[in-house]
Amino acid sequence: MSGVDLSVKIGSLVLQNPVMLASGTVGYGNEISEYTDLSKIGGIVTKSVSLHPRKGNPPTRITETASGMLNAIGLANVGLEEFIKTKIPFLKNLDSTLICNIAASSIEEYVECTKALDSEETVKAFEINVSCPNVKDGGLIFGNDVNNVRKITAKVRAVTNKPIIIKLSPNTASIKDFAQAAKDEGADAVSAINTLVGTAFDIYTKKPKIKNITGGLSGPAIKPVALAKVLEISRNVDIPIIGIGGIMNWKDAVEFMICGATAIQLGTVNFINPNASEEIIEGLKNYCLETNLSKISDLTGSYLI
Amino acid sequence: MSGVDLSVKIGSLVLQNPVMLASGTVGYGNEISEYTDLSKIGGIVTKSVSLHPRKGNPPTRITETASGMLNAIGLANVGLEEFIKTKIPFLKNLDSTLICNIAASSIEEYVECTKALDSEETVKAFEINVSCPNVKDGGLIFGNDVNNVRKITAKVRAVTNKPIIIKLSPNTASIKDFAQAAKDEGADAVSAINTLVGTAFDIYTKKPKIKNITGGLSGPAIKPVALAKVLEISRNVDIPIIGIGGIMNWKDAVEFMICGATAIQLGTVNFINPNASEEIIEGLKNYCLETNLSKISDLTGSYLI
Amino acid sequence: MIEKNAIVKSVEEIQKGIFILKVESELSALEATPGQFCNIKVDDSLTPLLRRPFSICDVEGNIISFQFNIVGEGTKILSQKKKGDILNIIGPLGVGFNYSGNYENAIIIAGGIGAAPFPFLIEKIPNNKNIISFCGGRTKNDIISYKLKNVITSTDDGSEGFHGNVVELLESEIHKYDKAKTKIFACGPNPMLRALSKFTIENGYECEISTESVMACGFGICQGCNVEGVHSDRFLLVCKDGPVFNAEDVKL
Amino acid sequence: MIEKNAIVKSVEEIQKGIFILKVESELSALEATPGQFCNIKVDDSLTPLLRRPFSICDVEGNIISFQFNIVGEGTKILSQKKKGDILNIIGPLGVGFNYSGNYENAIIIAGGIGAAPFPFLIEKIPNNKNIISFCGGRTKNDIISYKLKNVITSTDDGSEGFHGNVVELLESEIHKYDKAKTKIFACGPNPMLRALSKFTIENGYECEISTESVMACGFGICQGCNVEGVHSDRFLLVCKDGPVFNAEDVKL
Ligand SMILES: Cc1cc2nc3c(=O)[nH]c(=O)nc-3n(C[C@H](O)[C@H](O)[C@H](O)COP(=O)(O)OP(=O)(O)OC[C@H]3O[C@@H](n4cnc5c(N)ncnc54)[C@H](O)[C@@H]3O)c2cc1C
Ligand SMILES: Cc1cc2nc3c(=O)[nH]c(=O)nc-3n(C[C@H](O)[C@H](O)[C@H](O)COP(=O)(O)OP(=O)(O)OC[C@H]3O[C@@H](n4cnc5c(N)ncnc54)[C@H](O)[C@@H]3O)c2cc1C
Ligand SMILES: Cc1cc2nc3c(=O)[nH]c(=O)nc-3n(C[C@H](O)[C@H](O)[C@H](O)COP(=O)(O)O)c2cc1C
Ligand SMILES: Cc1cc2nc3c(=O)[nH]c(=O)nc-3n(C[C@H](O)[C@H](O)[C@H](O)COP(=O)(O)O)c2cc1C
Ligand code: FES
Ligand code: FES
Repeated sequence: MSGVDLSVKIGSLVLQNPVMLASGTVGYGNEISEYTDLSKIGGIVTKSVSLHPRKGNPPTRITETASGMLNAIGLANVGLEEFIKTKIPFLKNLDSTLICNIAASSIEEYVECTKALDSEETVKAFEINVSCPNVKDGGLIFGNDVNNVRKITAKVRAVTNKPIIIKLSPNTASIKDFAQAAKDEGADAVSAINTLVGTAFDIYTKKPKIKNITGGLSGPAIKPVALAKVLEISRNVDIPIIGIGGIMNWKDAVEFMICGATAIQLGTVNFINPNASEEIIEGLKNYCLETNLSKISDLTGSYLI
Repeated sequence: MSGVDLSVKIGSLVLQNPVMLASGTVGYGNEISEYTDLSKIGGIVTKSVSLHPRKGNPPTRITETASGMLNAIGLANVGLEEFIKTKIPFLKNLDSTLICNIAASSIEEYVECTKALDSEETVKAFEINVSCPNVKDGGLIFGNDVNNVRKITAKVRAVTNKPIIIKLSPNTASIKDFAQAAKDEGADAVSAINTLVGTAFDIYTKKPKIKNITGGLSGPAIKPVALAKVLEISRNVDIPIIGIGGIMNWKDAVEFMICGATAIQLGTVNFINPNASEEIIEGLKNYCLETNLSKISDLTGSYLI
Repeated sequence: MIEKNAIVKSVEEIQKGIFILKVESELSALEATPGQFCNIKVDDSLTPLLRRPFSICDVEGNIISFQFNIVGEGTKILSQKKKGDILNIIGPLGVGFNYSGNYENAIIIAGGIGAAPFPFLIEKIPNNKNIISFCGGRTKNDIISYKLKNVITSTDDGSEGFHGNVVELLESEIHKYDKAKTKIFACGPNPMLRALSKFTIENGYECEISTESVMACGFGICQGCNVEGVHSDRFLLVCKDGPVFNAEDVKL
Repeated sequence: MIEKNAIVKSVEEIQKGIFILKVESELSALEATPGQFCNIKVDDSLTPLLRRPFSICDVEGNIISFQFNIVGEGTKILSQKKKGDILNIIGPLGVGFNYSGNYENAIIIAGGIGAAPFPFLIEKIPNNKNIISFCGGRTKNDIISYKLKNVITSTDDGSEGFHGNVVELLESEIHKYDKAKTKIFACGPNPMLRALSKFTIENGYECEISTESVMACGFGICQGCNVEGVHSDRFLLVCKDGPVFNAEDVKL
């Protein structure tokens, strides 16, 4: 088991392997650290942080669907101040690459958050969430307007030299335009995809199963859509892509990398198998050995079409 | 088992019940008629017909995904002439409401097809497919441009008095705009949704599992997305909606009607359970009895939110 | 909190629709507290996708029991497990009942399948306490008293015991017990817990309730299981802050 | 063609990784032709979603056998079926072998699990014909000769029988049989069928091949199982026009 270089590069950021944990699916790292060794993973992306604390949506926030789940957590988070005060110290000791995901209700808020966190040495990069479908203010209204994505990227770029990743929404006809906009304004990478908008109703009460009415669909159900989005970006825009959506095992991770992803993120699978990240890293290593790949980064975009 | 009125109205078209069979999932009715009694269903929508015969995409055309499948049949069909000559006579004898689905590579072709079929008495309505993701010429390039949908609807409207249903693509950020455009130009209804664009790759050959590279995702995996699209239209545009996407049983059908669908179409389920339509009609009837609903049409848009 | 493959020892239908699942697990069952739960992956398929939470019903050595009824697909699959099948289980999870303290009467209120956590609690409650179990159900067939002690029953339809719900039963019986020396432990459907909390808060009884919520993870990372707290400006999480709460701390 | 719930009678592992599934079905098994297949829903879950196609291996009264190996999730689930389980089956489907005609030698070519349809074919071929079965596999463990007649084997690694593939074996043996009085029936992986078709077409042998394709429906409504035809300007459907074709009619 040696001789495989699992490291990947996203802009100036070097990850020891391509397996990251997705925003909103591992909190701030403490709970999941009981199940998996976070020092082994490529990186951890925090739950979206906003300038002020957000209580999030009232219950019910989640419901299961066929091979997937809907969530409308509503960006519940401790807010910037508390994040810096209590979460970063814990994350600093984890010996894992920390990427801070930022959500906001205005362009100014994105800028302010990024600025405040830029000086935190523990934060190695920013993932800008312009694609949360579950809050009215912010999120998807930015993510579905290419000019907003352009503006946000430019303004955030202006206040930090750390790598910037723009997290894109799949709820659009042409994701490549958004990736191109991000690239044009200096983003180092894009991540794709955030959840798809979906809903579910109780047929007897006639009420939505989640309080917010619609939620974000995640899990294996969305994998084919996520792969198509990653492939679309990969074939059209020259920017590193972090693939996300329905990854359950190392085979799924390989599939994303073949379609163009430089790294991948695990979301829903963490809820079901909190040790998935370690298993996937192991699986990737074995796949490289089996297929005589000395550098996993050669897998990225290796599709034959 | 009596006293429930299952009939629904789509423009001037009255269906004996809301359960229809979706385009491309029952061919021209002959094979499935061995498994289910087509005279009992609300309506049958033909495989998309185009002006000239289309051979469709080479193999492999389909692959299974988590709770879903991808297909890229490529609108394989016998063409208008053969359709009129050999398919309509069979369909005429089925004693089922026939809706003809039309696909085309140009606005003119849509018009020509509609015109030619307008005089066929057996054809009771048209479903205009502006949303096929699996052919380069036509389909989605129309479905993703609201102005094209506007134009196509207007021009088709001009050549027929029969009900027109515009079949919408989910691969867009705002399906309501497309529904509104269809309504503005005189469409009688919209159907939603066609398949989502997706892909899947073989991790050893690194080739796409379907020859066309991307395909259309259907089946239970997409139900939450389809429901959200139906709800979005229902809350914003006053037009009858035919709900499609991942319906496997009567409960799913009820859920679509609650979200705003006047009728529903069964797609992928026909491949797995070719008698699903009869079972669902029975289930709907029982649900109405159980919940003291004398007219199923009262269920449409009965969401409490 | 650990994740482990457990071996199914038996699944027994103890009464119509009510099952006891016993598994053998390396997970240190002995460390578990009554009221804690485990999150079980019913099989390795993608449907159902998520784990299913079940209270720990009983612990004997390294055998853990769960008590459940069939609700949907997940519990149906569980009910069909055979001896020797493997189940992936995370647990013990959450905050259980606090059964220490100097009360004398432990009153258990179980609504239907809400009886599940109490065999384990009864075993742990010190011997010198007086335990009374009030069990309610819609009909006599819905009463579950598996391994409970000193059972008094109520049914909505009057087919067994007190005619009424279990909270009404409690109200009619509670005068027999010294308030200051009594602690109530309850589990059941939300409407029952709501009615009970109202009663215990208004009348100043010490009361802990075990609550339910849809869950994705069960251990605090998804934020999906929130419940409105009374003294808290953030939501509480059923899986981490609960499932057992002081009745006065949550708004159900 | 009908849809029916069939009762599992047995699942037997006849050799490492090769299973025989027997079901009892009302579906008129007697009407089936060798080479036809059934489309089986392995369970009522949403994953796997689609039915799985399997050749009819054998028919005895109202018992139908299938022979299969484990490929992925669907076949794994099938292999774990127990006596009494219910399987929803559609069949018999497609066009089978045409075993009538005045040939004298029926040569069967089976590549690995491609042996599946031949027990039934052998039973149906009139008694006065001479049947020879050529069975190929990668190693001797991959040779399947369940209920075949007059078996001659080949292995890619030479661990049993002829050292080489089964088409090469055929080529080296075929001179023993009068071309005009010989008909070849084949089933196996596509590369094998391609090589065989090339040989039989170039050398003028009558040859029928049973082909495979991914399928959604199995009965002609999804258009998913297409294969390039030689004499046809439309695609052929494996499930309706096949799965058995004359070797010269399809381009694999
Ligand atoms: C902390 C806790 C402890 C529990 N202990 C027990 C127990 O000991 N015995 C028992 O029979 N049941 C218990 N439940 C309820 C049990 O988890 C559900 O009955 C079960 O998840 C239903 O799954 P299903 O697939 O059969 O039903 P489905 O209705 O198909 O499930 C669909 C989704 O809804 C969720 N769900 C459905 N009902 C409930 C419910 N009542 N509470 C929470 N989520 C639900 C499922 O987990 C799943 O995500 C407990 C729930 C919680 C939260
Ligand atoms: C007409 C016909 C007859 C067949 N007869 C037999 C038989 O008698 N015995 C036997 O062992 N196998 C037979 N096969 C192949 C068998 O259908 C596949 O092995 C099986 O579908 C694999 O399912 P899975 O879920 O285990 O594999 P997975 O790889 O998980 O299946 C994924 C998808 O690919 C499809 N698939 C995978 N392999 C094949 C294949 N070789 N051919 C067609 N589709 C495939 C599956 O149906 C499914 O849709 C036959 C196939 C066809 C088309
Ligand atoms: C419960 C839940 C909460 C999430 N919260 C966030 C969030 O705060 N910020 C964000 O950018 N993405 C969030 N996501 C989206 C995930 O990071 C990921 O993009 C998505 O779930 C798809 O990946 P998956 O299918 O592997 O889960 C959340 C997803 C889930 C399921
Ligand atoms: C194999 C296949 C072929 C299809 N062909 C067509 C078509 O020709 N025209 C069309 O409008 N929709 C076509 N569709 C889309 C379906 O009509 C339906 O909109 C979609 O499958 C979603 O419904 P479902 O999830 O119930 O399958 C096709 C779908 C499948 C699976
Ligand atoms: S269930 Fe995930 S946080 Fe409680
Ligand atoms: S498998 Fe559907 S048409 Fe052949």
